[in-house]
Formats: sequence, structure tokens, C-alpha cells
Amino acid sequence: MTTETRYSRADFQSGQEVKWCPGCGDYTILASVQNFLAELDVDREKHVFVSGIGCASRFPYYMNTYGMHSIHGRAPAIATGVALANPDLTVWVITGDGDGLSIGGNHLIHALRRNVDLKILLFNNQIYGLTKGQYSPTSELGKRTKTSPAGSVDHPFNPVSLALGTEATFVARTIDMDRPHTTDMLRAAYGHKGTAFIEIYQNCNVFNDKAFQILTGRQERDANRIYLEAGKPIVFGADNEMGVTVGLDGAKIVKVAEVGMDAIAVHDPAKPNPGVAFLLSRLSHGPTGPTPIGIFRQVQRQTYGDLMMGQIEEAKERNANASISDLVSQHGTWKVE
Amino acid sequence: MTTETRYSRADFQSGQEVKWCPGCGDYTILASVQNFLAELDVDREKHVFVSGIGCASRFPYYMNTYGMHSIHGRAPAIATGVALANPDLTVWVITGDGDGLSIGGNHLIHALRRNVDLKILLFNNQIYGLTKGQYSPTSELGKRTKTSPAGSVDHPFNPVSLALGTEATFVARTIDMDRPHTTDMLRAAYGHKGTAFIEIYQNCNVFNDKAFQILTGRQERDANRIYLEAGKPIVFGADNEMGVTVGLDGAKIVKVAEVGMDAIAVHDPAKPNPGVAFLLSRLSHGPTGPTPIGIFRQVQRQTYGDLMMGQIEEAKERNANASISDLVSQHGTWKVE
Amino acid sequence: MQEETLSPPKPPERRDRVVIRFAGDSGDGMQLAGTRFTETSAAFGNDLATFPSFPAEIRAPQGSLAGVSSFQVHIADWDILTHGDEADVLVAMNPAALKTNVRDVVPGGLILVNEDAFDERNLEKAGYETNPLLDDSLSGFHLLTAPMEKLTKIAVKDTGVKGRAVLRSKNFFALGLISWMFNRPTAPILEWVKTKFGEDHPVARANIEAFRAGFNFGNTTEEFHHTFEVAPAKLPAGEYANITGNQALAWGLVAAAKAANLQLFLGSYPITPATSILEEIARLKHFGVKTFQAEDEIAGVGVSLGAAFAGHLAVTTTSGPGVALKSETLSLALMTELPLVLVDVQRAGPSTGLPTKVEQSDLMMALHGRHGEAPLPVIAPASPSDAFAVAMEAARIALKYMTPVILLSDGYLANSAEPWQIPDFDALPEFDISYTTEPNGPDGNFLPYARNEETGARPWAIPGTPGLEHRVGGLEKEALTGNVSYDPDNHELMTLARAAKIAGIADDIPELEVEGPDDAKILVVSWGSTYGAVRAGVINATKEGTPTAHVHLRHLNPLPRNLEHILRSYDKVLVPELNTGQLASVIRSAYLVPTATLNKVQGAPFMAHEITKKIIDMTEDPS
Amino acid sequence: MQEETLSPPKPPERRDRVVIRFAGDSGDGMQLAGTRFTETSAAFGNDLATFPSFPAEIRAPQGSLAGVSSFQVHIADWDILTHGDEADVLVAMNPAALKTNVRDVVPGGLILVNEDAFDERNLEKAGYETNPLLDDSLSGFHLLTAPMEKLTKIAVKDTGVKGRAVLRSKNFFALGLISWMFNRPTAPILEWVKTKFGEDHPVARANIEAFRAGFNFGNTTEEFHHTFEVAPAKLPAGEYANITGNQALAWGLVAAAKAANLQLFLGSYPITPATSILEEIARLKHFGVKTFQAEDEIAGVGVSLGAAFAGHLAVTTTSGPGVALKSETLSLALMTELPLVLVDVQRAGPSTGLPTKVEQSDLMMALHGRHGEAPLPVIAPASPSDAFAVAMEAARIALKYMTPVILLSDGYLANSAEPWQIPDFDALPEFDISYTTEPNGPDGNFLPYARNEETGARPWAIPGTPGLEHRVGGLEKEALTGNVSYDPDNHELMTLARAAKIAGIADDIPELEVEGPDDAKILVVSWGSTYGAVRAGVINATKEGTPTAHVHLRHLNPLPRNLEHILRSYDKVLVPELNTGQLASVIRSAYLVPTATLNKVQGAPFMAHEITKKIIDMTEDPS
Ligand SMILES: Cc1ncc(C[n+]2csc(CCOP(=O)(O)OP(=O)(O)O)c2C)c(N)n1
Ligand SMILES: Cc1ncc(C[n+]2csc(CCOP(=O)(O)OP(=O)(O)O)c2C)c(N)n1
Ligand code: SF4
Ligand code: SF4
Ligand SMILES: [Mg+2]
Ligand SMILES: [Mg+2]
Repeated sequence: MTTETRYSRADFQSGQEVKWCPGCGDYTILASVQNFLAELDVDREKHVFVSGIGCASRFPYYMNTYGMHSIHGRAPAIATGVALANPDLTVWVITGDGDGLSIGGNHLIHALRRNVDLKILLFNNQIYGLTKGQYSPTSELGKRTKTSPAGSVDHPFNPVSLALGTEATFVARTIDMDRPHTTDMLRAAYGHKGTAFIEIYQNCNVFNDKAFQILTGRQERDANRIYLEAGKPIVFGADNEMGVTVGLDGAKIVKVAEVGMDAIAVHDPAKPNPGVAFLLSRLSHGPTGPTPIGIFRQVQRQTYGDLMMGQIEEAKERNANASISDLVSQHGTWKVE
Repeated sequence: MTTETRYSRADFQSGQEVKWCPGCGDYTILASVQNFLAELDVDREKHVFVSGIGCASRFPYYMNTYGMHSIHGRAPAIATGVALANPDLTVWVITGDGDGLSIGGNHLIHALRRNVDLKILLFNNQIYGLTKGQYSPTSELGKRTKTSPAGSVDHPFNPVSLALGTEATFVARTIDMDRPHTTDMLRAAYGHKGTAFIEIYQNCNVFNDKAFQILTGRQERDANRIYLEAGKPIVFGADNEMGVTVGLDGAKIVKVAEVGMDAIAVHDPAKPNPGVAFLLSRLSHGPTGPTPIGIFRQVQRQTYGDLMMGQIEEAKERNANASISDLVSQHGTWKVE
Repeated sequence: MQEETLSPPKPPERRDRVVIRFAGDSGDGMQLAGTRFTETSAAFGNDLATFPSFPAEIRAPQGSLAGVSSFQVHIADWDILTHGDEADVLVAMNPAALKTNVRDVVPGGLILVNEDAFDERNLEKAGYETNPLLDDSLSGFHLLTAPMEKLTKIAVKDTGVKGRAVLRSKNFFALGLISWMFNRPTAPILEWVKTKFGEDHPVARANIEAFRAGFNFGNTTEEFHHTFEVAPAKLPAGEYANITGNQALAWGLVAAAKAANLQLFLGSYPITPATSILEEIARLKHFGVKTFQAEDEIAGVGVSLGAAFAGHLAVTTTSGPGVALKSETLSLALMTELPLVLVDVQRAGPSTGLPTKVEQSDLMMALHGRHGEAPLPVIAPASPSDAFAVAMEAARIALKYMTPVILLSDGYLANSAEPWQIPDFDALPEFDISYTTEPNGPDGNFLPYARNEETGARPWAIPGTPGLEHRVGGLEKEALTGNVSYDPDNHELMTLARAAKIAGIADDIPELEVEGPDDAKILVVSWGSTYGAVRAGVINATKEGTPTAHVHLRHLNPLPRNLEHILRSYDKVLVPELNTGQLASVIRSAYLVPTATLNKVQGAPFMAHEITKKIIDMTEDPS
Repeated sequence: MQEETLSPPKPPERRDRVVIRFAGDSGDGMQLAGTRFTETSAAFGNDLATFPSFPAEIRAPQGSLAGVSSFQVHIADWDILTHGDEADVLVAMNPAALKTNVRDVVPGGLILVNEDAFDERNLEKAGYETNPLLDDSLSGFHLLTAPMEKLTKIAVKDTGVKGRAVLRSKNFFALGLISWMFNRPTAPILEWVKTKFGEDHPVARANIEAFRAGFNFGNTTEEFHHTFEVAPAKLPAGEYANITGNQALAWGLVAAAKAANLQLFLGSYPITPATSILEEIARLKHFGVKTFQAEDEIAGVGVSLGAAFAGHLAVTTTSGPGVALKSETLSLALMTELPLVLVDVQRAGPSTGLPTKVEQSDLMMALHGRHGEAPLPVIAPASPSDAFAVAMEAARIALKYMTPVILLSDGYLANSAEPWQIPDFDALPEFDISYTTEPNGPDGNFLPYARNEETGARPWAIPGTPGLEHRVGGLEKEALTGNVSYDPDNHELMTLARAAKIAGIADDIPELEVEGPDDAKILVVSWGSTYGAVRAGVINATKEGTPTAHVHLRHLNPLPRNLEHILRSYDKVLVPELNTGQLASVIRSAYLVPTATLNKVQGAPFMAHEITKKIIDMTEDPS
């Protein structure tokens, strides 16, 4: 039962002036999140946003919820502490491609394997925005930036492949400009028990403008956005004339007319084996051609928090009314009269 | 042309007393490596062993080569510096499941994506040995150790899956006790240009004895070691009566007689798409049943070092005889008389 | 075995104190023998102090010098301060143990060796050219030998233990012999064996038989004509437990959480010698305690900071290299003004250093090892049992002042044990901690950085509290609102406010009390684990004619208010430290008082006589 | 546009120095206008110093106070020391820029505003209730207004630039006007525009036309009756370049590699305000320089340490939070005794603090921020151009003594510029560095920890050298062999040997020279970027009747040999610092000399008059 009118977007605006560059994709994501939370109708004080450092990581300041703008790369660890301390909270992690995949890579992969109850939104603009334009671990090979004047020589991560390699239970991708889809992903992540990871393609119009042009440009987007929808064949294009087949040599783009609808893969993010999701993640390496958008994988696995709390409850039952005196006396004591 | 007699194993022994527990699998790996290097006949001074901290990481002290026993988790970074400074060296990284996957996870995944010319040997004993027996990121769920007296609640990594998620160019697995196979893997890694990653199952007989029993025990091993060999169907068992099929629902163990030899997957580690390798990596999650051993993936990609040196050479050609004076004067100068 | 079956030893020699050291190969079970002897002595009522010393290697080669493990226990009929400078009795299970330990035996002391281990191979491994049992080299000692292996083999032959395992019981043989010699009650040891292994388990039987054989060997062998008696100590009445510093710390943290009525959260990554705090607390899930073994030290402090934000009593435990890694997050805790206890169990550095050895060399890092102006409270326990109270004190300060606190223990305290008079837990002070639940601002708004007038602390409003939604972070905060502020004056104001909050804790800690005679001209200032040795050294110096005063610091930052006055009341100030002079430099800087120093950087604790000697040397030094 | 077409300004007023500040929204191109004005003044021959100041936000909302960006330049006909305490001329492109900068304008100073930006919306964003151009609030200044936007629009209408881009040229209008006013040569600016954008590019044409319009506006408008002339300075003859601290550092490191005949390796992770060192060096691949953008700071120092092991001149650059992360690896570098330069471009802390602002608060961390006994050399440049020499000095020490060295720059030096007399690069001293290639041991073996008798350094034998295979690591090393050693005495010996090596560098650095009159009673001691302001403040104090001496430290550890003697030669010692007194506490501890302090923690540099005032206050203070 929801009270339709309890919250509006304004209830989730913190009153702090939003200080991103005009035109930045972060504004769009902020609006999507605020609207989603208003619509969700969960007590505002139950949300906690934890971020690292970067443009994206300013996000918590603009949310009228609890929040921590922490230090570079460490948000998944800090958020884990919040989530384990109080399972009643919804803990959101906001991070960037530098924050989450460069300095914070280790905390990210460990959060994903542990399946702590976190919603991780990685704003991937393929650049370090806050420090004014150096290449990031998702920047394409050969990218020229101030620290790579002759072109970057670092082969980038595919964040979805990486997350699947850690056996993450929820892995999705969306695009800043596609607000309905972003909202769908937020809703699915919110509903997922465990670590939910969403890569959000985000335009940095100052230091890496149009990086996602083929997915957001009017001309290009229909031909390149491949929406993954559970139970549906993976087709795309203005008239769904294109499709994806998945085989052992990888996922492939095909013309539906040429292979027939039956040959087209039907998407199933709930497959226990992450193999197909992984094959789909290999379809594009960065937004340079048709790119899958949506939930790659969503499976159930006990969360770290539930397992931890389970052990504590069990121990408490076994040792009801434990006192420190008991603890000490179990250890062996003696009396001096 | 090799001078058969130039080196013997003794030439690679440093004279430092080897200080692992009697019976530790590390001894076996040390012997395999020393023998392989002797056989390899490459100048001893061209090898550098860089390690972190842990029992495994004591390794460099016992090698009569250059070496650095560094700090916990940082070996891949330090080794990257060595390799980029001097491409003539062969740089080996020795790490453990704690060192490489817990504290050092970030450096490991970044080394793998960059494809620096390193040979990384991860001694996986599924425990923290040096600190006397706490669970590690590869310990099975529910493992009872001193820090997890009620059983670990951390879902472990599958190191091979993780490495494939980073798009590593060479990913293999071997077993301490299988010295010929270990040697094969070392040889293949040595021959690979780029980052080669080998997970070595290593028995810690003091804190995690028999973790790999089903792969090393006389009774069990034939039924559980699945050797992956390029170009060969993936069969195993005492009489090769068992096989592996690979399909979109995952790799599966089958009886060859039941499905016929044609249905059995033929192993091809050189597939550009890492999907099949990934599916194979999912066949077992830790050594709890039939487990693939061998090279999962081996593909060519330019190394970070070559790309970096290429840019430097090119820049030098364009600016032959560059002097600091030129640099300054390009910047704009003026004279005071 | 029943105690009665053993005939009573010959009339014993009375001693007021004895130091016994068990030494052998890492595989010889010396820690176990030492611990058992300690427990039985504790039960008997002696005061005691112990000092276990391990090799740094997981398992150095058998019989090697690097592989020697030892356990020293000092028992007395009075209140003792140290584990003893030198051993009165050394049990040496092999040549390497003899070689590395003999230098610490008092002249004329008793050396008991397992003669079976003195074969050529072992002698060579230990670097002996001739057999010390046969040459004159031990003539200054009272040497006793026993064929421990041979006798153990005979003793256990019917217990069902076989092969290599047989000799594992030889530590119980040694323990039996020493128990006989010191007139110990045998029941606690035998009980422990039965509980540990199960009454009828072959290992239990073997250990009991070996123990009995050792005991009887003493009783019946002519050579062992002599037994000792160390009467129970006249400790204050009460209940006692024998605890190590790491145990005391763990329990102190649990007690602090109870006193504050909060849940305890420990985020940590294993590292010697801090690991056993995590291990101990991980066992205490029935107290609702949460432990998290993190992927690294940064995550360890990160999860704890998150838990602190969410309202737990948050702790992170580590050693020096881990503190280095945690310092950036510690700085965030300082900026967000959240309570957090960081325990640094110091070891010998720099870098990996000597990981199992003691040093006090992280003091300067604790005080200054952060970028920017980042003062924090720093406190240190003086002895293993003191760690209980210090853990509570660290939590008290953290919670009351909303600040991270650094607790500096060390590798010596971590593993050494002493009797601890168990406090009445119900009577322990409660901390008056409560979360903020109501707006505190003038317009009914919430001001997360409005400070408590008395303490300077900001309010603790935890996520989930309706109406108090707010954001914290690492950018400079505006006073009151906590909004990001780039205002220059605000930055200065906040820098000074943070500093004033920490400095103000000086009003909330006890003044120092000087121990020592009124006519003392020399003041000795110590901190941390050196307390016992320094105290004993000062007492000896005074006895030997150099009246000396002693003051020991629990609080290293802020320093107690009356320290300056005390320092200026003596002609000379001596600061002995297990480092190259860190506290001395703090004192010099703070008060411009000249200090003499006594520094030891050998991975080993002070011996009392080193302190005494330095004091006496100072009186002879005309300057 | 040709210079000749502009009619010469009316007879100018001569000034020996002028401070001009350009201020506007971050989008207004003020850094560019300031830099161009600086370059043309440099080319003209003035001495100068600059101080750019950015908002911490990527792009704060247009027109907001948080979004103001400014660039101050001080030009003079003599050798100047600071960027100027107050501005003689303020260019304010909008109300927010006026509001945040007017307090720094000298009474009677000239304020030039872009009147078009003073509309209601902008006034409100800046928090003005009434229009300051219309009320009396600016009556203490000489206010000049120009409709810069309108005139720019007109000027560029035929250049092909359209829409929003049109107004982007308004900074060139302002620049033209100021250039006219200060009688600057216009050719360097116009040349630069053409080279930058391409001669015929619309943007080039627009900027040129806007510049011309501004210049002409000055020339033709009655209100602008007045121009100034600041003659070229009589700097020592030579060639000059205008450089920032980060540039100077980058080039100094390249020069050091050349002097040592080594390859330079820089492993780094971007962080404000250090990033531009990495960016600058990344451009210099033609020098064979290797740069590596690491995944984090730990990897940044890690790759560098690896490169050092392999024989490169290894450097890592960062700011405070990064130093915290690097300290564990730095400790490994110290233990392995490998050469490494760590550059810390300090910013205001703690935690994320004020990332774009200056502070000197990492000194204590540099000295003490490592576990264990871990002393390292620490040095700091005094001015932007000094960073060149200091970078070379850091490398010299690192290589000669086989040690990590910490170089402390700061956010002020990083971005400020001054003329630098270009040294004769061919005449720069060569470092006498060579790898060890032959065994050094008595039996033809290699002893990696045998020390050079003079320096205490160990040999540098790099992988690939036949016969010298050896292992280094973080566990304590045995003297000579470098094998792992747990020997207590060896640990003490090595701890002291490492400390002695660093302390010994004091014999290899110049003694300090005191600047100031013989009859000075007060000594001012400074370090780092405060040099200019302190020097100027001391000169003024002396001029104003308080003879004052000044000594500036380049070497913070070890301290120069004669510092103690100097300190003791004056009645009072003042230590001004952009922190809460870190150097002062070092001096107090080292020499027991009382110090007065002047501390500023506002994310801003000292102003000379603040120093002068404090000095004069001290003479009035009877104590
Ligand atoms: C320890 C530390 N290292 C480096 C930095 C500097 N830094 C801040 S944000 C950032 C990268 C931001 O990139 P990303 O995470 O992609 O965020 P974006 O700004 O693009 O949203 C860096 C390098 C820092 N603040 N702290
Ligand atoms: C910074 C730091 N943190 C923690 C430690 C303690 N430590 C040393 S080795 C180790 C784990 C070793 O496990 P693994 O890498 O699996 O190696 P193994 O001993 O099992 O071979 C830990 C936690 C340390 N030395 N340094
Ligand atoms: S720099 Fe890029 S990512 Fe950052 S606020 Fe500006 S547009 Fe957005
Ligand atoms: S603890 Fe385990 S891994 Fe370490 S040396 Fe002993 S057996 Fe080997
Ligand atoms: Mg980014
Ligand atoms: Mg391990």
C-alpha cells in the first residue's frame, strides 16, 4: 500500500546548490534517482548514499537523505559497514570509473563476491572528470588525454565482464539519457537482495563529450541500443530488424530476417551459470557499436549480512544472557581471599 | 641452441635455508621452478622474482636470481616497474591467495588488463598460512578458521573466472604435486608475451591440509583432474571415460560413452572470445569435484611495455637530440642584457 | 594419574621469586608447557608475569637457531612487575635452545637439558663445536640432564600413541619434572589435558603418562635432590584471571560496548601481532558483536567507519604497516568527527621489520602520521591486564568526543600474560552515550556540526533517524551546518576547533601521580609496555642508593595537565623507550625540558637492570 | 591587427610595481587573460610573480561566489619576492568576482568592471542587495566601467564566431584594455593567439578583434585618461622563462636524470595539485622518460620502486592523501635502501580538505609518518623557479645515499609563476652515479648491504648484472649480506646505520646563510613557499625600524649543521608557517630553543604585511 502523494522529487533535494558543469550527464542521473525514490515511497531517512571522490561522487550532497562523501575508491568498504551495522537501511554506493575501477577496484570486486546488500551505481564517463581529464580504466586504447598525449596504452576494463568474473549476483548497464530505462534498472536493483551493480554510461560534456554518442544520438541510438529484457528475444534496431545470437564463439549481431527469429537468443538473466551473461558482455567493448543495455545477470544468493546475522542470532540463542563475567570465568579464574 | 650443461637446479638455489614447514607444497613448486629455469638456459641474472608477503612470498629468497620480497599485495605493481624499466628481464611474480586476491586484488586485475610482460604464479592454498590459519578469499563458504569460528560467510573468488573477467591474455591452472604439468605451464607462461597468470593449487599441510585431496590423492585424482590440452577433446578419468561438453548452460561432465566422442568439446585456448574459457572456469568452484587443469586462455595482444616503448621511440625519432634547453625555449623565453 | 600416587618431594627450599624459561624447537611444545605451568601457578596463587617469544618463521628448520621458541614465566610470592630479567631456571630441549638462551641465565642458575637431543647433528645445527654438556662451558651453572626422549618413549608405550607422535609428549615430561621441582599442584594440568583431548584419547593418556614420568623422575632420581617452594602472593583479595594483552583488549572492547549500550563492530585484516584480537572477538558472537575480516587494512577501517556512521562502537585492529594504510581513512574519520578506536599492536619496523618482536616506534606516526592538521588522542596500556581498562578508556574518549582514538599496544603486551584482578563488571561505569534524535538548530533544523559546549563534540545522528538527514564527508565542513565550505576563515576556525576538542580532553583525564621517594633528583618518564621493567628498575635504583621518581603516561595525546610541573620538579629527566627517543622528543618540544634517553631497538623488552644501571650512570655523570 | 594601427597611449604614469588581479567566473577565461598578460610582461622585461586561484568545484554555477576564478600578477622594475599582498588594479568580470575580490584591493586602487554583467540575476547570485556600481560602496576606489560584452559583440561580428561563442572573447577585450593601460607590447599576445588557434580560425580572429577593441577603447575613451608604465626590471643578465613550480619540478627531474645519466621513471596517480607534473613529464617521451599512470597511489610508488630496483631514476608525485597511501611502500624503499624521490605537493587538509588551496601541514607527516624508526631526507623549494634546483637536489641525495627523499612543494608553488633565469644546462653538475658491476665481498662474493664508508650508502647492483644476483626485501636485513636477520643486535645496528646515513647528509649540504642586518635581535625562520612573503615582510620590518634577520630552510631533514648556532644568536625566534606550528615544534625538540609562531591555516599564502606586523608586535611584547 503506497501513499501516492507522500513524497515528491523535491523531498529528495538537499537544498545544496548542484555544482556539476552545465550539461553534465550527472544531472540526469540525479533526477532519475530522486524521482525513483519519491515514487518508491520508502522513508527518506532509510536511504544512505555513500560515495568516493570524483564528480559523480558529489552526488550524496544533493540528496536529502543520509550520506557520506568519503575518500577516493573506498565507498564500497564504508557502505559495507553501514549495511552490516543496520540491515534496515538501503545503502547506495555512488562511484565513477576512476573511483570504482581504478583506486577502488579491490573493494568493488570484494563487495560483489560477498554479496553485501548494496546498490552500486558506477557512473562511467570513461574519463577522470574532477581532476580535469585524464584517461581512466575504461577509456579506450589510444585515447589522448593530458596524461596520455600520445594515446593511452592501457587496455580498458569492461565493467560488466569484470563484475561477472567476480560472480556478482546482479549486473546491469544503463544510460544517463535514457531515464525510463535508468528507472527500471534502479527499481530492479532496489528489489534485488544482495549486491546490485549498475554501470551507467554518463556523458562528461567537458572532458569526454559524446563518448556515448552512438547510444544517445538521435541518428545512431536505435541502431545501437540493444535492450536486454528477460524472457524476450534480443532484438534491436528501429524495426527490431536486428538480433543477437549467442553461441560458443560469442554473441553475434545478425539480421533477424537472415537467421530467422528462432535463432535469436532469448534473454534469461536468471541463468545460474553466468556464462551467457559473460558472452553478452563481450558483444561490445565500450560503446563503439551495438551495445547491450539492461540486466545481464540477476540470481539469488544468500547475502553476507543475512549469513552474518544468522550466526549472531544462533550464537545468542545458544548463549542466552551471556555476560562478560561468564566469558572471563570460562577462561579460568582463581580466588585470592 | 642450448648448452645442455650450463645450469643445474643447484645454480638456482640461493643458499638461504628454506624455511617452510616440512611437507609444504611450496617446496615442490620451488623445485619445479628451479628445474625449469635450469633447463631453460637463460642467463640467471635475467630473472627477477618479485613477491609480496606470505609463506609463498618467501620464494625469492630461495632463488639464486635477482629478487624482491616486497610488501603485502603490492608485488604486481612493483614487478610492473621492473618489467617496464628493463624489458630484457623476465619478471616473475610470486603471490598467494591472500596476497594476490585479498589485499593485492586491485594490482592483480590491473596488471592483467594492461598485459604487462609478467609471469604471475599465484600459490592458492585457500588459507592465510603465514599468519597461521585465517580463511582467505578462496576459502570455501562455511570454512571454520580462527577468524571464522562459526564458518566463513564470504563467497569465494574463482581466480580463473576473475582473471578472465579482466581479459587476461594467458590464464592457467596447475597443481603443486603435478610437477610435469607445472613445468608445462611454466614453459607456456614463459613463452607468452604479456601477462601470464597461473593459479597453482598448493597444499598447506599445517593449516589447510588436504584441501586439494581430490586432485592429488592416489584414489581420487584420476577421476577429478581434467587436463585441458589445446586441440584435444576434453576427456578425463582413468580410461578417459569421462568428458566435458560445453554449451550455453555451462560446461558439463558427461560419460563419453553416453554422448559419443563428437559431442565432447575440443579445447581451444586461443579463441579470441574468452567465453568458452569462462564457461570452463565455472565447471568447478574450487577443488570440490572434477576440476580443469591447464591453459584456459592464451591469446596475443600487444603488451603495455611494447606500446609504451613504441611511443618513446617514435617521440625520440621525431625529436632527435632533444635537449632541456630546447624544451625551455619552446616554452617561451626572453633575454635580459 | 592421581596426585596422591606421587610421593611428596623432599623438603623444599623457600624462594620469594623464581624465573623459569622453557626453550626448545618450535615443534617442541614449549609455549604449551609454559602456559600450563603458568596456569597452575596462577591457580596456586602466585603473582606472575610471562614472556613468550616465537620465531618469525612459520616453521624454521628443526633444530636451527632460528627455530627456537621460548616461554618465560616469573612467579613470586609478592606483587611483581616484570617477566624477569634473567632466568633462574632454564629448560633446554635441544642444543639450539641452550645456545640462544644460556646468556640469559643467572650465574649459578639451574639448567635442565634434554640430553637425548644433544647428538652430533643437533649440535652442528646449533653451531656447537663441542658438546656443551661435556666441556666446561656450563661450569658457572648448575647443570641437570635428563634423557627426556628415552623416558617419554617408555612412559607412553601403552597409550596407543605411535610413531612420530610419541615424542610430542616430551614437553609434558619436562613440565612434570619442573612441576615436581616447584612443588606445583598437578591437578589443574591433568584436568586441562583431559578436557582438551578427551579423557580417553591416546594423546591425553600419553601426555599424562609423560607428565607423571617427569614428576616421578624428579622424585626418585638422586641428582634431583632439591625442590623449591614459592608461596602464594599476597595479592589483593578478589577473583583473578591470567590474561594476555590481546585478550584484555578484546574483552575491554566488549565491556566498553556494554558500558555504552552499543553494538561492537570490528573491521580488521589479520596481521601479526594483532590478529588474535580479531580471533578472540570473532568467538564472541553471542554478545552481538560483529567482526568483519576485510580484504585489506583500508577496507578494515572503512567498514568500521561505516559502522560508526550507522551507530556502532567501531574498532579496527592492526600493526604498524596497517596503520600506514589506514591513515587516509583515519583522516576522514577525523574530518567527519565519528567515533572510532584504532588499535596498533606495534612491532619492530620499519617495513616488514621483525614482525614478531616488540618495539615502541609507532608513537610519532600515531601522533603525526596524517596529512594536514590532524591531531588525535593517543593512549597506551602499561601491562597486559591494563589493556582492559585502556580499551575502555579509548572507547570512552572516542564516543564522548566524537573522534578517532589511537590505542598503542605492542607485541610484548599482546602475548605476555599476568594475573588480572577481575573487576565487578556490573559496577563498571556506564558511558553516557546517546544518539541525537531531535533537531538542534534554531529553526528546528539539524546542525550536524554544532558542538557540545563542554566537550566540543558534534551530535551523533544515525541513519534511520527521521528528520535529521544530513551528509558528512572529507571536504572541509562549515561550522554548524556541516555543508562543504571553501571559506578561508571557516577552515581556520574548524582546524582550531578540531584541535581544541582534542586538547580539551586533558581536562577529562586524571593528573599523573609520581611514584618514588621525596628526595628523588631524577625523574624517569615511561609509557606503554615498559612500565613493569622501568618500575622495577627505578625501585632497584632507589634501593641501591639513588632515590628516583617515576611517572608513567597512559595518555600520550593530550598529555596530562600536570606533566610539565612534574618534569620541572626534578634535576634530571630520563625517558627510556624501545625506540630511538620518540616520547623524549615530544616532551622536549612541548616543554623545552632537556631529557636523557635510554633507547633499545633490539626487538626485545627492557630488563629492569638496564634501567637501574642507566639511572646510576646518570648520577655519576657530572653534567 | 598590427601594433602600429593603435595610437600610442597618453603620457603614462611611472610606477615601480603594480599588482593586477583578473577575476571572473570560471567560464570567463581569467586564467588565460592573466597568463597572457604575464607572458607579455615577462617578454617586456619586468620581474613578476603570479598567483592563480581556482574554485574547488569543477564548474560551480555560473555567476556564483563559489565559481569565481582569479589570477593575480605582480609586475615590477626590480627583483620582487611575492605576488603582492593587495591588488592595485582589479578587473571584475561580474558581481561575484567583485564581491569576493574587492577586499583585497588597496584603498584608492583601480577597479575595472564589466558593467554588462551587473544585471539583477547576477547581482542576486552574488548576494548584492543593491548594485555596487550605483551605490556608494565603492567610493574608496577608483571605479572604471566598460560595457565589455556589448563592445565585444560588436567587435567580433564579422569574424565568423556565432552564438554563445561570441562572448567567450570578452576576456580578450579586458586584456586589450589592461594592455593599453599598462603600455604592454601587444605583439606577443597576438602572436600567441595566432599560433594557438591558427591564423585564420574564427576564434583567433574574434580574440584579436576583441583585444583590439579593448585596447582602442582605452585609447579613445575619455574616462580612461590614464596609463601606467612599469619599466623593465634590472634582473641579472641572462635568458629567462616564466615558470610555475610544477613545471620547474618536472624539468628539474628531467635535468636530474640527465645529470645522473639515468632514465627517468615517474609512476603516479592524478591528484590535485600534483597532476600537472605527471602531465608535463608525459609530454617528454622524446627524452626517453617513462611515465605510468597507475591504478592508485600505492601502485604509483610501487612501480617506481620496481623501476628503481631495475636502475632508473624513480619518482612518484602526489599530494597529502596520496602520501598517506604511499607510506608503507616508502618504508619498503627505505628498508631496501633504493633511491626514490617522492614529491608531495601539499594542499589544505586533513582528509580531502580544500584540495585546491595551499597549506604546509604535511611536514610532520613527511618527517614521522611511517611506522618504526624510519628517518628520511626532506627538502622543500622556496619559490616556483627554485623547484628546479630542489628537484635536482632531491635526486642527488636519493642517488648518492640510496634512500627515498621527500620533496615538499605545495599548491601555491604548483601554479604560481615567476621568471626563472635559465641555467646553462650543459654546465649543470653531473652526478657521479654508477651501478655496481663487480663483487665487493672478501671472497669475491657480493655484499648488497656493505656500506660506502663516506656516505653510508649500499651498492646499487641492478638486475641483469651477472654475478651479483641478490634479494632485497622488507624484513630486517643482516649487515653486509642483506640476508634476513632476526638477530636483536643486528636490528639495532641497522636501525642506527640507517639513521646515521640520513643524519650524515648534513655534512653534504650547504650551511645556512642569514639575510638581514647585523643588529637584528629577532630571527625569522621559514621554509617552503612562504619564502617570498617572509623575505618581503622581514625587509619591511627592518625598514620600519625593527632590524630583523631571516633564514630560510631548504633542508628540513637533516637540518643544516649551523642552524643551532644561528638560532642561539638572536634574542627571539619567529617561525611563520601555513600550519599550526610544525617546523617550530621540530626546532624546539631539536634545540630546546623557544620559538614564537605565526600560523595561518586559511588555504592562502602569507601576505608580507602579516609577517611585518607580527615582527613589530614581538618587539613590543616585553616577554
Ligand atoms: C587518494 C586520492 N587520490 C587521488 C585523488 C584525486 N582524484 C579525485 S577524483 C579522481 C578521479 C575521478 O574520476 P572518476 O571516478 O571517473 O569520477 P568523475 O570525476 O569522472 O565522475 C581523482 C584521481 C583523490 N582525491 N584522492
Ligand atoms: C600490510 C600487511 N597486512 C597484513 C600483513 C599480514 N599478513 C602477512 S601474509 C598474510 C596472508 C598470507 O596469505 P597468503 O597470501 O594466502 O599466503 P600464504 O601464507 O598462504 O602462502 C597476511 C594477512 C602484512 N604482512 N602486511
Ligand atoms: S567535468 Fe565532466 S563529469 Fe565532471 S561535472 Fe563537468 S561534465 Fe560532469
Ligand atoms: S603454514 Fe602452510 S603454506 Fe605456510 S609454510 Fe607451513 S605448510 Fe606451507
Ligand atoms: Mg569518470
Ligand atoms: Mg594462502
